[in-house]
Amino acid sequence: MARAAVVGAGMTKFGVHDKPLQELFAEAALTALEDAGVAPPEIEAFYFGNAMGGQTENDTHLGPKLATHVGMAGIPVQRFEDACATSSNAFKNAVEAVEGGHHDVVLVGGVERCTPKTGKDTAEMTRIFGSASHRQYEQPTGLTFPGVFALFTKRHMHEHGTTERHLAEVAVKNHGNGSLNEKAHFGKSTSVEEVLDSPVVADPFRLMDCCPFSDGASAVVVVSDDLADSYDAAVDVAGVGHGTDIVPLADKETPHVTIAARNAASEAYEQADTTADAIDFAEVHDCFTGAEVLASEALGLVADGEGGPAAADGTTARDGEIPINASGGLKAKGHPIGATGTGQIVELTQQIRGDAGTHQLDGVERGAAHNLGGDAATTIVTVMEGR
Amino acid sequence: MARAAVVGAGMTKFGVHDKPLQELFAEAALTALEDAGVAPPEIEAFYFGNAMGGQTENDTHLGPKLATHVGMAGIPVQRFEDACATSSNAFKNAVEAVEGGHHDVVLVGGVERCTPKTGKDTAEMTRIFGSASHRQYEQPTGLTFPGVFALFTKRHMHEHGTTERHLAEVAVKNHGNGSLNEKAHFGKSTSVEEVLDSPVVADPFRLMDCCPFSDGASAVVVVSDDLADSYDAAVDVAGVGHGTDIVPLADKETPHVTIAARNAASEAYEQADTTADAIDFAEVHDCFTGAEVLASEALGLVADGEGGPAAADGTTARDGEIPINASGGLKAKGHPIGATGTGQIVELTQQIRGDAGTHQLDGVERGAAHNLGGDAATTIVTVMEGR
Amino acid sequence: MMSDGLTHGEWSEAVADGELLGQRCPDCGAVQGAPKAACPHCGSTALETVALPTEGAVYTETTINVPPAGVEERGYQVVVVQLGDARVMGRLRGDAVGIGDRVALSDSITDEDGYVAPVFEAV
Amino acid sequence: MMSDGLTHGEWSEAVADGELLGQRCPDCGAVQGAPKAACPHCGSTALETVALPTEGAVYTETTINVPPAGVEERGYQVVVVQLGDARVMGRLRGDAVGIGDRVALSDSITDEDGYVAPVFEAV
Ligand SMILES: [Zn+2]
Ligand SMILES: [Zn+2]
Repeated sequence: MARAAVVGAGMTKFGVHDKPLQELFAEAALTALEDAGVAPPEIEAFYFGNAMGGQTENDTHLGPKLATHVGMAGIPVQRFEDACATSSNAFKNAVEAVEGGHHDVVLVGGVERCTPKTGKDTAEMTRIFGSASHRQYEQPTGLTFPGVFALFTKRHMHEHGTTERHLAEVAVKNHGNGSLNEKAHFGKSTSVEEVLDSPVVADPFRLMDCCPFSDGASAVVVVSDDLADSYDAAVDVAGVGHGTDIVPLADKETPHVTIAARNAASEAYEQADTTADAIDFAEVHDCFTGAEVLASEALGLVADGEGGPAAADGTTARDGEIPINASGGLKAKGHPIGATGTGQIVELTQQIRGDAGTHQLDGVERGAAHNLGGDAATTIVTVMEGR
Repeated sequence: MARAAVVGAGMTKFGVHDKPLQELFAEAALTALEDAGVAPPEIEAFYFGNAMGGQTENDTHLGPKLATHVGMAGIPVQRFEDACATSSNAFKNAVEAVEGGHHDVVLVGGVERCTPKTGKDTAEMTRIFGSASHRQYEQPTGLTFPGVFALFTKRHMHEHGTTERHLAEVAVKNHGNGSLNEKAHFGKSTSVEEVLDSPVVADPFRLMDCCPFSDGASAVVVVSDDLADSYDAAVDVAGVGHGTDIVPLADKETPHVTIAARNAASEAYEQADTTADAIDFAEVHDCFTGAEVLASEALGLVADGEGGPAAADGTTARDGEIPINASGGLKAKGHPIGATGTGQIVELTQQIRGDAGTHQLDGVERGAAHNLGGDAATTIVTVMEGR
Repeated sequence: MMSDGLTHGEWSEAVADGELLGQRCPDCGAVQGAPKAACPHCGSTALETVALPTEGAVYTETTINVPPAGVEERGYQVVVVQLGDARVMGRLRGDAVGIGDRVALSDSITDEDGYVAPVFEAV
Repeated sequence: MMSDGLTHGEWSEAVADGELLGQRCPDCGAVQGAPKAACPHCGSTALETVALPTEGAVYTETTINVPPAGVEERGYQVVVVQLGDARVMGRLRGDAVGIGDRVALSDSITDEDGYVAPVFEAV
């Protein structure tokens, strides 16, 4: 028995969108509803993720605003914010709500506008993203989010011999994957040389190691296991694990081991009665190339220390042993914060259905999504399977 | 059978607190844990509310930060934001999580710092509070939150003959109640003349019709019905109703009728198998005096149009037929946005236990809490009863 | 059938041009003053863009003396105006009005982020 | 038994005075570099304030070239330093350091909201 099922999925292209949040969200939500064959009044509750609308455009209490806009005024609505894991947390709570019998058919989704073109400039956005680090014990040092993951990655390099070239290989792989995905922010391939020639943001990360600031939205329709068979193309939610860790990062026992991800993955695999070996493909949170290395290892998809070499030797390529970020990942598909988590769920749904179009993988039956927030102190891992 | 039970409750004084959010929250959370006789590692999940930490102090992803601070790193944590209904929504989701069997013992709480003394000035806070109104169709008019409720109240006055003196009577009652509550922001009684002499903020509201900007925190320990009897002083959560409405407010069918509150109340009463007549006391969301008038009517505690006269003639006084806001309400107890909802749950818990100290009501067995967000487009009504 | 898709951008241009656009739901008949992707009453996505009357009666109003940061004035009136079957919020300019008074669209104002609001005056 | 309650305020004053305060858990022995109300490892609320060594080895580091709004410099190094059983984050001043290099507390900096951070230098 599945915990729940996804019966409809939709997302906007991730990139630059100069329209209000409700209009951007409607594009994803109405696509998901249409995909599910569900009309707005059939949705019983809305689980919504947006990370920073208050900070970027003085826009809060967005749940009822967006529910109204897509024809669902009246139903219970809740907004989640857990930094970059925002909409995965909305998804987890939605899965629990249908599993617990509180609702049968719910909408889950997220939206965000982060591009300097449609909002604030790079320095101001860097400060806003930095709000997820500890206000008293980290922000005063001038730490940024590239800096957070640079601190983890430098230690990983020290302990495992991961190199800047390994990191560049992750960027090259994900740009290549993104070039096949029409929804991706970046449509161009790149090369190791191009990555290593780009300017340093926070060493060891260069500009091409970092995901872009994106605008975008994503949404899925989630139903209870009981109801799933009455929809055309249900995909099972077999497990959702949710771990947290100590903040600030200096107090974590072994920061680069990302223990929250390891705990979330174990929990998700156990619920799904599966193991890392049985996962056919994964979407992981590669906000920076080093983050993909840590995540691949934390999920057990590659051995500890092998995250970098796995990208370099093709193990995690789309035709490799365990394709990671076939969508392009955050690195190339883009990272509209509050839309990223459910964006991964959209990707898993479409790949498992065989609906992923130009970037479809061959014969994938079971996928994992890994979405983290802040300094990885929130991590949610989801396992989905063909029904 | 109850939906869940509250077995521990704690809150800070609402007022001015010049300390970081985690320290303010810990004061409420550790009190709630001690009250429940529960150690931090026994808590299985944390449902957390904060409305505007990102906007006021560049502090987000607060869930794991606060969980770490109070000894709960590792457990699943989710932050909610639904404007002023933020922590009630966290509470509703927590009740559903224990009811659905996902967790047995959870912590719910909220924290906020809003005072100009510890943060931004009045004009900036007015803009930040305004973020809950529609960014495109309301904020450009220069609308503020006193303005939102002034628009509702003016129409109510037009239709029902509610007067400015009626509104002042609400303020006088709640200040009187607050003067008995050591946790209240305002400790002084006032008079109708003093209220009517205070400067106009947004007519018909004068300064003394408006709740203060407060700092504060509140927390409760929620357990499943099965487990409740193993705690010393469990109070049942008999019903939690959650309604939403159309935004922007001009598109609501009858704005001052606050339909989300009526729907939430019906749902909560039905779950609790009770009626408005059987409610012994209520805490309602009196961000402005007019909001208490609308809420009293929406909950069916007084007849439509009688909210104002009921305050004036003592019906809603602490020794009246249906005491409303015996704590002082938002008006006098204070309104630290993200802490307000669970603050009401703390009050209901203590009153029903007979633990409310200097502001204890006589023989109350069943209470209702009404917490709204934005222009009342989110409303959550909770019914609690002695076990 | 999908909505003809009135956007905030189109609504704003109309306001700046002295027109008010709303949406009528062909399924339940409700008329909205602010553009949406679906009818908030029945969920229909077949909303039709309609021109709203630019003159109507004040449904409710308030005068704001404590403005948000970014607004320089004080003591300005915000009104909700009944325009046929729809209601629209705007700023009032000129003589103060009360509930029931007739007002007409006269201008628009633009906030610091470039968002517009209708301005009404008593007629 | 309740913690002796090391606060951010006290921690900050100590940093400004050239000292680093941390907390030791009497129940599980863990030592924290940032004050908390309870031990994040075992939940004990009996944490004891301890003085941390002010000299130690770099655990990890990065040099930040794209700073947030409010920070005027570029190319500054942020370090996490192992100080006895605890780790503390701070800004590095002077010659760049790598993992394993020895550094000592040398100063503090204050951000626009008045929050302080320790500053370390190579020794
Ligand atoms: Zn309709
Ligand atoms: Zn310990």
